[in-house]
Amino acid sequence: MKFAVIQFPGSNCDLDMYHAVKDVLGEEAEYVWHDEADLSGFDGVLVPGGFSFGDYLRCGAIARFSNIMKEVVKAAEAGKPVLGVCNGFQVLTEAGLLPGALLRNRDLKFMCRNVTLKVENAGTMFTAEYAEGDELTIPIAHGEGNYYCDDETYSKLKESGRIVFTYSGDNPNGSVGDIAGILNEKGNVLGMMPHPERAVEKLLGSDDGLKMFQSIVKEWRESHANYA
Amino acid sequence: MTKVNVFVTLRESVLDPQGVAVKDALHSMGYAEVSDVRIGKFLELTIDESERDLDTAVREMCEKLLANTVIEDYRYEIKEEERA
Amino acid sequence: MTKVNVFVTLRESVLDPQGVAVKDALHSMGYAEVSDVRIGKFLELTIDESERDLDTAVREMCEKLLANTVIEDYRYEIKEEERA
Amino acid sequence: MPTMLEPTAEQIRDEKLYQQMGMTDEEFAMVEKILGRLPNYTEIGLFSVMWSEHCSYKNSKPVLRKFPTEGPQVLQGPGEGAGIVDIGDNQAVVFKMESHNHPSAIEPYQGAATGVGGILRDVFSMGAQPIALLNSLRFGELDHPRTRYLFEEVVAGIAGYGNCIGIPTVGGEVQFDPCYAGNPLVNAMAVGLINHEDIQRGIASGVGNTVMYVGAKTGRDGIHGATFASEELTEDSDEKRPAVQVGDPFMEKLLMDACIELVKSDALVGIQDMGAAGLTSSSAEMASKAGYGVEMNLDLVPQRETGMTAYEMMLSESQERMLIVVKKGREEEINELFHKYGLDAVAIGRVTDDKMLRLYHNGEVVAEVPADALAEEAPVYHKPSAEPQYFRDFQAMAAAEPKVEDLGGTLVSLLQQPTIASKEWVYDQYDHQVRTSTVVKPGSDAAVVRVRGTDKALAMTADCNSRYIYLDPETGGKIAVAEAARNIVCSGGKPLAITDCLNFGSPERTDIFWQIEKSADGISDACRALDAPVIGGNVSLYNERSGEAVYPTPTIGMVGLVEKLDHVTTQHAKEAGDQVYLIGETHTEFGGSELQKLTDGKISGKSPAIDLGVEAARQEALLSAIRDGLVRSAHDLAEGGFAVALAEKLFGTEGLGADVEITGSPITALFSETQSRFLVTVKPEDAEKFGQRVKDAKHIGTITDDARLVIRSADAGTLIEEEINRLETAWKGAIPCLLNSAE
Ligand SMILES: Nc1ncnc2c1ncn2[C@@H]1O[C@H](COP(=O)(O)OP(=O)(O)O)[C@@H](O)[C@H]1O
Ligand SMILES: [Mg+2]
Repeated sequence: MKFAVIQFPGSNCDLDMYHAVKDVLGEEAEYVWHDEADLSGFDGVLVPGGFSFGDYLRCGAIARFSNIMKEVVKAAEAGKPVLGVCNGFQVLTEAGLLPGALLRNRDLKFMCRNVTLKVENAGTMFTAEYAEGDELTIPIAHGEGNYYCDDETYSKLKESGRIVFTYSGDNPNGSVGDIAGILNEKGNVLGMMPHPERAVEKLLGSDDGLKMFQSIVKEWRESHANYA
Repeated sequence: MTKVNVFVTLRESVLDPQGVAVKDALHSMGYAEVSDVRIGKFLELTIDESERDLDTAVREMCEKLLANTVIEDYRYEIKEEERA
Repeated sequence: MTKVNVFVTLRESVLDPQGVAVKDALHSMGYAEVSDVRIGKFLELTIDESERDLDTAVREMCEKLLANTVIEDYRYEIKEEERA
Repeated sequence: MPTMLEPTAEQIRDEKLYQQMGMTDEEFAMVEKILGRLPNYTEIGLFSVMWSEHCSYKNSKPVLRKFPTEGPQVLQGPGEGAGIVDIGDNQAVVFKMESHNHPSAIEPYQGAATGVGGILRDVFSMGAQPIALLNSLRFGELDHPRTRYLFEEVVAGIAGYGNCIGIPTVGGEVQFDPCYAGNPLVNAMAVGLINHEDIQRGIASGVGNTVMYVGAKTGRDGIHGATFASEELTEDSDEKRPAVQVGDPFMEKLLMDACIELVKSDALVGIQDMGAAGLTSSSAEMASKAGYGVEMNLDLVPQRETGMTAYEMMLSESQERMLIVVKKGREEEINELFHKYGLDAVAIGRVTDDKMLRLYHNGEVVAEVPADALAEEAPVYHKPSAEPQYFRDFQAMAAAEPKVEDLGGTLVSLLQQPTIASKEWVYDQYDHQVRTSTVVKPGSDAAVVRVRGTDKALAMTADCNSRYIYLDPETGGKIAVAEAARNIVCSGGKPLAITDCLNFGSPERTDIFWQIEKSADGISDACRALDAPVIGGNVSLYNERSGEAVYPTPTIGMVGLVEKLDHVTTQHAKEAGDQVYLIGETHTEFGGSELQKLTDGKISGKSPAIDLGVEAARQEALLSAIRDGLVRSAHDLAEGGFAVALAEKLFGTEGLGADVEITGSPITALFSETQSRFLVTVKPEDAEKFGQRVKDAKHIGTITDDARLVIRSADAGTLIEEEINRLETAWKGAIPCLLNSAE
């Protein structure tokens, strides 16, 4: 399976995403610079963390106007898996691919630490390898990860199983309903604040994020087996 | 050349933790009379003459980029034209 | 109850990386006529009546907390009194 | 447009205007002699910044010559942007530390942020990919609101810059003491990796080659910053200060990525960042080092503000700028490279063969000065030094034990001292994991960052106990290096080299110059004993506020090589049943200790002693045991002594405790700060082998699973029995609690 790792000026978890996919998972990955205009050769799109365009004005606000975002939207419409992590999540909400917005953390500080995530929905293409209720140790590193949406959106997300991950125990940033990651309606775009790509090697503290990438690859293999 | 001031504020329904923090700080400094603080952005745009209608252009910029209308409201003032 | 609007802006010679980034973004979106953007803060204070002189109090708050006068300037407007 | 009327050459001389720029009458006379005429306003500006202490080291050079700077591992010693050390496999590690004290005292967020930006440029201008950041911070006591503000903003500024640019901040230290209240210290360190063939130097050679400017536009910010950094802070410093520089980490990220790509190009001749004294130092130094000259047309310099004079452009310290020299005719391809990153590379001048720095502005020559005179020929001063009375008084004091009644309560109080307390509040705000190579995160002795694609890693730390140095600069200097090395060794690394940041008061004072000299002697001895030469550093003098100098604080930044990832060791106990060893004996040494400060409210007496031979032997033995897999955890004993170190070993282990027995006077055994000691845990089956390997190790007890700390004495019964939970809560909560307490 071949992943595109999108690079905006100011992205800084692109390297981590790339190595997670390439070195640890053993799949193909390529960087795609923000002003390029073609993602047709890729099977999945990874929008990494960082500070795209310095996160000036609002996180993700400027990045969403990059050339490549039209292609990301197309990939999403075509049903390809699109994963936005941290700044990537912020970009996807700004672009309207996911509902809601990310506000400053409740305590107004950047925080970098491990959190415990609960898998709320193990029936998605991103979580099939987990079991519902699994608790994962995954790092967060953000200053604006406080997920906000209005009540109506929240009910919709909840009822349709689109809240994929919640913070278990302490909610670090004040997000609505302890939300850590959500899915689009179609089920192929996931945005999350915690960094699964930082949790793929025991050496660095946890490999609980590995199954997420494995889920994506497995689903893709299965759905493409017929054509092979 | 025209100066345009844009004000972007968090929507009423959205909690403003920064505003709360500033209010608390003011209280602890003795300004108990401050009952609310909301913090927003203030953008000063300098816009050269163009064929575009200024009002429409500024509204578009706000809707598309300067404000995120999921969480923010905006308003703007077009100031007197200035000569450089 | 009085509403006070405070505007905090970066001083003249101080670099405004945010403003530059927003200007560049507006350009790449096609708004070439935007020749400058400066980004500051906009604070809405709601202040209850007190013995203190409002003007003096607000000035103090700005000097001590709301603006960082090493790099920022501020100004404020005291709006009409409102009845809750 | 208002053009500032500049004083004439005669006015400068007659009204002694050069004095306002920090130049003496003698220095002005030297300039006049060098030029054979009176300097104009721009020219005297160039000399004044280049001859400031910050740029020329005119007061500190004689001291810096003491440092050992060579070794087979050293590829680049002091003199370039950063030092370079070989780590094998054609790779090298590049690192340097720098101060940003005065800017941080004025505007803590931006001062600290631009400090990080500056040190990163030093590293990537060598062609290296930065892989980690560290910092060393000093503040007054947290009971003062201004100190809390400075502390919070400095940490936020470091976080804001490092997080955005995406280089992990993996370690550092924070110490609190009243002497830093008016003049906090903010030292930032950057570590990078490079392949040997990519190593770049800041040179402008090859007549006709093109000088190009890249990065942010020049504004009026930071004019005379280097001079400002070379003066004491006074009550009216706020008035005199130049426009504060604001960091733009986004711009720097683009600049960094572009420069790392640039160093692969054979069109590049030389590269240097525009740090202190901006365009002046980068151009003059590059020309002087290469033995060439440079001429630049200032009309071509990208400018952020209108109407800037030559003087202003040359002295501006706007951030995120680089000066590069490229082969003639290759400008277009260089520009294309930068363009991809949204940056412009602008040709502003060329290399000449006349060794002059020549500047054009508005069609006229506005300055013409020998480059060597600016970069190399600043006067060097041998300041008088004298041993101060305070030192003699302290040396005459007999060693004494502070009086303590409640041993357990004292341990809790020590753990709550902000210098000892958990720094989680700090490093939680730093992205310490980005680039996914941080093997040991902040919270253990040294941070460990792996070298991707190899089985190696780098251990890194910043250390300096300035209280010992104040009491006894020579001994304290030795201890600072030894402590850094202990932290590296405990993490499984072998010390490679150090960088330093010499933060002192005014060198015009004989007692302070004595502190500088003596601590340099101590540092040099320790570097020799531990085979860790000095490969670079920075001097920050005049750290005084209204006549009060800070403690002498020569911060040591050290990097060590971990040969195999298997060797990586942390300070934390691993498993119940493991055996606890104490390496090194304990004496009654409380001068400058945390317990002394706690009980007396101030420090006095002799600092702890250190024998560098013993130190080196113990470090070697411990490292060899670690490499043989005999050690499960290792921690050096530092502030607070034995009891604090043992408690720290158990924090974060979720349920482990310890039951140990110690000998000698309880207060000394528990809290003395005797040097060269380590606490180690070992699997029971390895105990015998370990005991043979590390001769100075003494078995003292066992790791338990009951989350209790029990310390007994052979002759005085149970000394301390505490729930780890209670200790950990006190230790973790101390700094947040001090910050939240209302005034
Ligand atoms: N300013 C800081 N930035 C990042 N990490 C820090 C900072 N201060 C302390 N730390 C981390 O906290 C831990 C404890 O620091 P310290 O007490 O100074 O350790 P030691 O005594 O072993 O040198 C270390 O891992 C250190 O890197
Ligand atoms: Mg240590």
